[in-house]
Amino acid sequence: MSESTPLLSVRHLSTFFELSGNVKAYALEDVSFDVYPYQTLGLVGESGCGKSTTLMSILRLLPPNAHISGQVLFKGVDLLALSEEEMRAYRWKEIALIFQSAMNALNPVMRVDEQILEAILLHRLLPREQAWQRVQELLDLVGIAPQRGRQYPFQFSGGMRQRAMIAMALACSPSLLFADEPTTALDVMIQAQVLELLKNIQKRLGLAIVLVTHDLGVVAELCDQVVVLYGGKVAEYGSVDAIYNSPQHPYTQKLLEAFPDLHRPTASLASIPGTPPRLTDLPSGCRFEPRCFARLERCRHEPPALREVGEKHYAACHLLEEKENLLE
Amino acid sequence: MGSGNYLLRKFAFALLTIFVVVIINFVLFRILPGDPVRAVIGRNVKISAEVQQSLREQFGLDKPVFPDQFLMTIRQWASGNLGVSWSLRRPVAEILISKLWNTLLLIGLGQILSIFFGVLLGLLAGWKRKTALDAGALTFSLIAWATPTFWLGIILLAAGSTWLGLPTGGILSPQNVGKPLHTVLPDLAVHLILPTLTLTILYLGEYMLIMRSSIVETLGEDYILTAKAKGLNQWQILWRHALKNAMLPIVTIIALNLGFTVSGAIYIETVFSYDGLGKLFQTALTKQDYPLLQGAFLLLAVSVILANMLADILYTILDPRVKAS
Amino acid sequence: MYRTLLFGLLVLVLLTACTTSQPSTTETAPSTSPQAPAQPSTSQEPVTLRVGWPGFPDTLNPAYAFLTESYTMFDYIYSTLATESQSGEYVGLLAESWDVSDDGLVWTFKLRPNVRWHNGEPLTAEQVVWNLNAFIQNPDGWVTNSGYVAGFVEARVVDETTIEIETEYPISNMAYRVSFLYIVYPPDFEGFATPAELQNFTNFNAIGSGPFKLASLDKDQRIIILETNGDYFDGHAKIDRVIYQTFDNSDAMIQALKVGDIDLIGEVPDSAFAAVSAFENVKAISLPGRSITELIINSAPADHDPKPNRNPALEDPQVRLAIATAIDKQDLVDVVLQGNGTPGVTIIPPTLGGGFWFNSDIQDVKFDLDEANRILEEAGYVKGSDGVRAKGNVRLEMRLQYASDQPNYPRTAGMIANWLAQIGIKATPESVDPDSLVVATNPNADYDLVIWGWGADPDPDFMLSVMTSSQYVEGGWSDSGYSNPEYDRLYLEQQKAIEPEERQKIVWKMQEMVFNDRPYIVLWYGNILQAYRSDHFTGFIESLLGIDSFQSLMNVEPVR
Amino acid sequence: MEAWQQLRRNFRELWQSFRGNRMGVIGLGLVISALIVAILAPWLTPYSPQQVMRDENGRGLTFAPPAVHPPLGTDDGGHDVWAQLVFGARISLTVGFLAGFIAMFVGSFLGILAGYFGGWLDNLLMRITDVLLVIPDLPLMLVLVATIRQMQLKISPITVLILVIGLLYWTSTARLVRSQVLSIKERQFVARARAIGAGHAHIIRKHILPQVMPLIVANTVLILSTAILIESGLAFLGLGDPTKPSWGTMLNFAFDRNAISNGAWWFYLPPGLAIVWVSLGCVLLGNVLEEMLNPRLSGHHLEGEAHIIKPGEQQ
Repeated sequence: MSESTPLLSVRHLSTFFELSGNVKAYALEDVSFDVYPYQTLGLVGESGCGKSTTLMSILRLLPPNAHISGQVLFKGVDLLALSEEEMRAYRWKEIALIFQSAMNALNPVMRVDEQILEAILLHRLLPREQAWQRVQELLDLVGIAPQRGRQYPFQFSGGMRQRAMIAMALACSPSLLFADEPTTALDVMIQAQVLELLKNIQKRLGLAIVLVTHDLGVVAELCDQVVVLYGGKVAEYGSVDAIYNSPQHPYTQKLLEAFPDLHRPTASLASIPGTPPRLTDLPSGCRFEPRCFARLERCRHEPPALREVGEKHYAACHLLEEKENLLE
Repeated sequence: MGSGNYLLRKFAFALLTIFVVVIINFVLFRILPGDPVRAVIGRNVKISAEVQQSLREQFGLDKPVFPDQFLMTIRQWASGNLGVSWSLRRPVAEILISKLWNTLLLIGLGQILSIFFGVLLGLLAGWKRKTALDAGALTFSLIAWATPTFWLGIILLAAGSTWLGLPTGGILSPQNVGKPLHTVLPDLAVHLILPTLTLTILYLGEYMLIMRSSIVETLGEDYILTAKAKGLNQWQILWRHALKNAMLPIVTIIALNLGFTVSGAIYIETVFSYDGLGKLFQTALTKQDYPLLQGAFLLLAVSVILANMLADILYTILDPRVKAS
Repeated sequence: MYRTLLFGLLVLVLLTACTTSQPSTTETAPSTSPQAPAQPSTSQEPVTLRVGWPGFPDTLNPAYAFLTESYTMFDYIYSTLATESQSGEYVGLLAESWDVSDDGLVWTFKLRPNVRWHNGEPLTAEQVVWNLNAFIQNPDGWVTNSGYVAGFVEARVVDETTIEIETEYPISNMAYRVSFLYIVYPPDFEGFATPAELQNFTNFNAIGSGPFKLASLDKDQRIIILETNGDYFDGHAKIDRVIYQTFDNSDAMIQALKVGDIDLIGEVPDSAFAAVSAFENVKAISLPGRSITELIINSAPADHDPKPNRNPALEDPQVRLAIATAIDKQDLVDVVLQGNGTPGVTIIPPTLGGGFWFNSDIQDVKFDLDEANRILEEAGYVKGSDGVRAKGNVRLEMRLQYASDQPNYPRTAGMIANWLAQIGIKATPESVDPDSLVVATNPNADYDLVIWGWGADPDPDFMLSVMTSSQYVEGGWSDSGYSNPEYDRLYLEQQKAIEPEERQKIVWKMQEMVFNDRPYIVLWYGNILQAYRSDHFTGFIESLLGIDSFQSLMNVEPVR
Repeated sequence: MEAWQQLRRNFRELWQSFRGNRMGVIGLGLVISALIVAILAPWLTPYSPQQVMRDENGRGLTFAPPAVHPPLGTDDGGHDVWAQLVFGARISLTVGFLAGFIAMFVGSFLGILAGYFGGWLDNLLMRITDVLLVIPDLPLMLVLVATIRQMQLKISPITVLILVIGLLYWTSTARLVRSQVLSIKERQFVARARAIGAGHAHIIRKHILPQVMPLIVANTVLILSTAILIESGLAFLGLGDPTKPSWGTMLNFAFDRNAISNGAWWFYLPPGLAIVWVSLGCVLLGNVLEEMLNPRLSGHHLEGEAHIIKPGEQQ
């Protein structure tokens, strides 16, 4: 597979949840992006904007009240067209997942090495003997002394747990790794170590990563491409340089303003006044309109379309159209 | 190290509780009015003053209640001497031991069956939440919970003996009593059907409810999502990841339920005239046989306390988290 | 994995526990081998009569036995000098005949020759005398026998088949007295130093000389196996074995009879008698018995120590009359006994001596609530606003206690309380265990009304003694505290009246006194309710001894 | 004041969502109907529970089937079973409710004290509940009731039952209330109230109590069902008042007086059904209330798969 063909192409991905009382929550709407081999894509946005839902929709791990539509082309196969049985073969073997809180994501009453082993054996990649060998290598790779694999998750520190989680994610040598806020629950020092580890691993193993975070510092450090989500829709999408150097969407601009110092990414997003929209009660126009400092009259009624604003740089805002019109 | 401390604490607690039971037992039976000697003798007999005095000395009633009688009683209990039953005129300890196994058989069978089916049903109900199966199991459990043990026993007894020709009580048919056990196992089994069924129905509901909420909670955990993301199918997830985690609270509940189990034994053995400790307790109660009542209470309470301690120890073996902390 | 292992282990432990507990609990009498058939001629399965009963003997030692189950067994296993026959008179058993000297102080018993113990040894006159003298000399040890040897001075051997009993004063009911003196095998009873040791001996390997011998007794399974004594001096039973099995629950026992697991129930509850009567192949028998049930009114003398604690209105004869008038005895019999009994009148049941002792002249008061109300009104008890009558500051409010061990007393108490409420007496029923009731009635005299009962002896002496003031001491038989010097005098007189007609007159007079003073209101005479499988056995003798008396069982034969 | 108004508002909201819950409404219906029967007992039957029914000859009519004596026949004592049942409701419910309320008061009181003040009081209380939790409750109660009755304190058997049940079943309430109080205590408004110098009594009355009240109500309903079941059990074992028969006492008579051998189903079925009726009502009600106050997880990860909308599929 050459670098120019995307490993994963998400097209028009929409997801809504059916809630009680016939209420629908529109969590994702018309999300599209590409992930290329050896590259890292960052999914950023505030809590509840649909970052995790995107990952879960791709892996089809959402509960039965979720309704997913669109296309998810992985190595040319539409994952949404597979049966559940076929889908299981893709999970972990092709696409692995790292959770935000490894404390809860690891089974508390199973030894760590056994949890890693389980994934290898499940997908019948290696016979048992060699699988054990591989577990040791993986632990070693993430910097855990292999004999500590005999322990239980609660005997690990937070950082170690996340490392163990990473080792587990690498167990089947997936070509794509989803990392859902892998460092949020850790303290700053450990965060840096874990990110370093992820970076190294990507270099050594050459996998593609989709990194979900609300931490723009992490994005700047790790990512090649960035998707900015707001209210379940793509606000802006482009290379990390393009986004950081010329953010086009007012939301992206505000987001970046909230992080004046990329190396101290601890400030709160609350510096943007207002709160994200409720998914059950979305504005009919632009979803950012109620909080936007530069809103126009049409923003209130008319949802803006995603438009190309540079090379492989897209944003969805009526202002851009106005600007274009002005230029013309 | 940590687990040693934990066990020590549990042991100390069990001792404390037993001590409380001993005190309750002693105080309750000492505040009873009336002369125990007269009560021994009953309505039917004349007895001389000397004999009464010697009985009084035999019971230690001529000494002050505290500390003499108390210490004497504790010494006796500790050495397994629980006194002599008034109504049966035999050592209480001997009577209790002779009934213990029958009760263990009944309770053991009932517990095993109800845990097995309760856990299984709870697992299915929790897994298939909000389906007809779940609603059915839930309704059954609530009704079972709300039904008095003895009444269910009476109904099953009346129905079973009328329509199925099952025995109405006892452990063996008259012609089989006294024969070696291995020759009468089928008869024993037939006699066990109704009481065991009653016990099972009652406990099953409780275990099912607990297992159901435990499994629902477990299946909501992130590591289940991890397992799903790993590509495990539902059965693999249930068996390898959910079951053990969900079963852990059940161990504690089984232990805490033992007291409830003892209550069940008293009712069921009474209804089915099953010759065990529960029936003995009820007989001692109606005959106001205080030494027997006291001994039975002591035995039941201490067994439950020790069983609780054992469950705690078992828990440390099953749950790695407790062992280390 | 260890989970399943654990459960597996538990089952295993339970099962092995059950098997191991089995053999250690059976005690087998050493003298007989249980397999050996009683009659050498029978080669097939021994003929076994299975009896279900609700209790179990607490002992087989006659020195210290209170439960009726013990006495049932005594009658099978031991012999006495004389015994009561089905028709109510006394006949010889170990004794062929007996005589009293002219002064009434020396009784001579002629013993049967060739009587043997169950172990084959001959039963001698010395052994009988040893028994009698043991009872006389050690009343603290032989507690239950002591009442029957009161007034005995000494027993003596005259010759190999003749013994004498010397008494302090003439005794009118000697045959009755000796019918309760079970003759035990002396070697088993000689070694006891203290009364307590003797009383604690349960003799569960009893050797006797009765028509049945003890083959085994299992006190955990509560099963007794008796075998016919082939060497019995008065012929032997036509069945080989009798098995007594205890049922904790009467419904289970009735079901066992219904399906034929047992052949006889010695005590059918009154509430189930109608149901049992309807069973196929079952014959249910309801015969007048010797039990009485009474309402005791606290009649302890005012100077009794401790001072009686009771409603003072109970001392008023008119209140007692009103209470008696407000009790519908027929209704109690109909409802509580489901018809299986007779309304009670006097303390002597009509069955004693075939009706000879029962004072049939006494007319019971008629149930009439209006009349009862009128009596109270006349006596000055006025109904208050709450419906309870009072005279001055004495309110007609009282306790109505009953023994907790009889399933029909709660119903009785409920009905009586209901009637009393209608005549302005508030009676609060309360269940009290028998032991506490003993203490409350005698010596404490701390009660108002008590429902209780007696099983009367065949001779009127015992029931009459219950009303004497000398029995109202701690440990005595009296519970009412009735005290009447004239009655006491008559009691002693009837004991010495050797001439039956003369004694009858006194006994009738005494019944009348008790009836009029009402320390007891006798509620009913209960029937003996029994049932057997008529398709299995025949030949039961229906008498007030019960169809399970040893005489009856000796007559029973299987239905071919 | 504010907190109490909030509480009233909470109750109103609770009622709104409660009305939509089928299980809860059924439970409430069962309980209320039983209460109505108990209150209206004298108007529901022409007989008193002590009255003996008679046949045309004036003889007591015992074990009469419903066909002979409608609607529910007679018992061993010739009483009308229906009359016993409706008057028995009074006794059973009185014992259940009073015992339940005692348990509630004791439990809430001790739970609030322990949670609020903490320290040795909390420790002591928790040890007591620990101990009570492992001592088997029925044997303890039987022994207690038997002993108390034997002391002849002139307390009616029913009062003894109420006291013993009530004073042994407060532990779960105490634990629940305590943990709730512990979490409330940490909240800001309590700290604020304390900072401005409010007394303990004031804080408990104005801030803590309204917050734990809904929990106490839900728990009490559950305790009620336990109390009614326990009462029936103790009465069945012969510790009730035979002259004021509760449902348990009726079953005691039925069992002791051979209703089974007599085939008198009309005697032993109705009281048991009545007990199930009420205790099931309380359990349904209590569970629903608890669920509403303390919503559990709404779903889990194995409930099924997400629905994939195929291209062209209408949604």
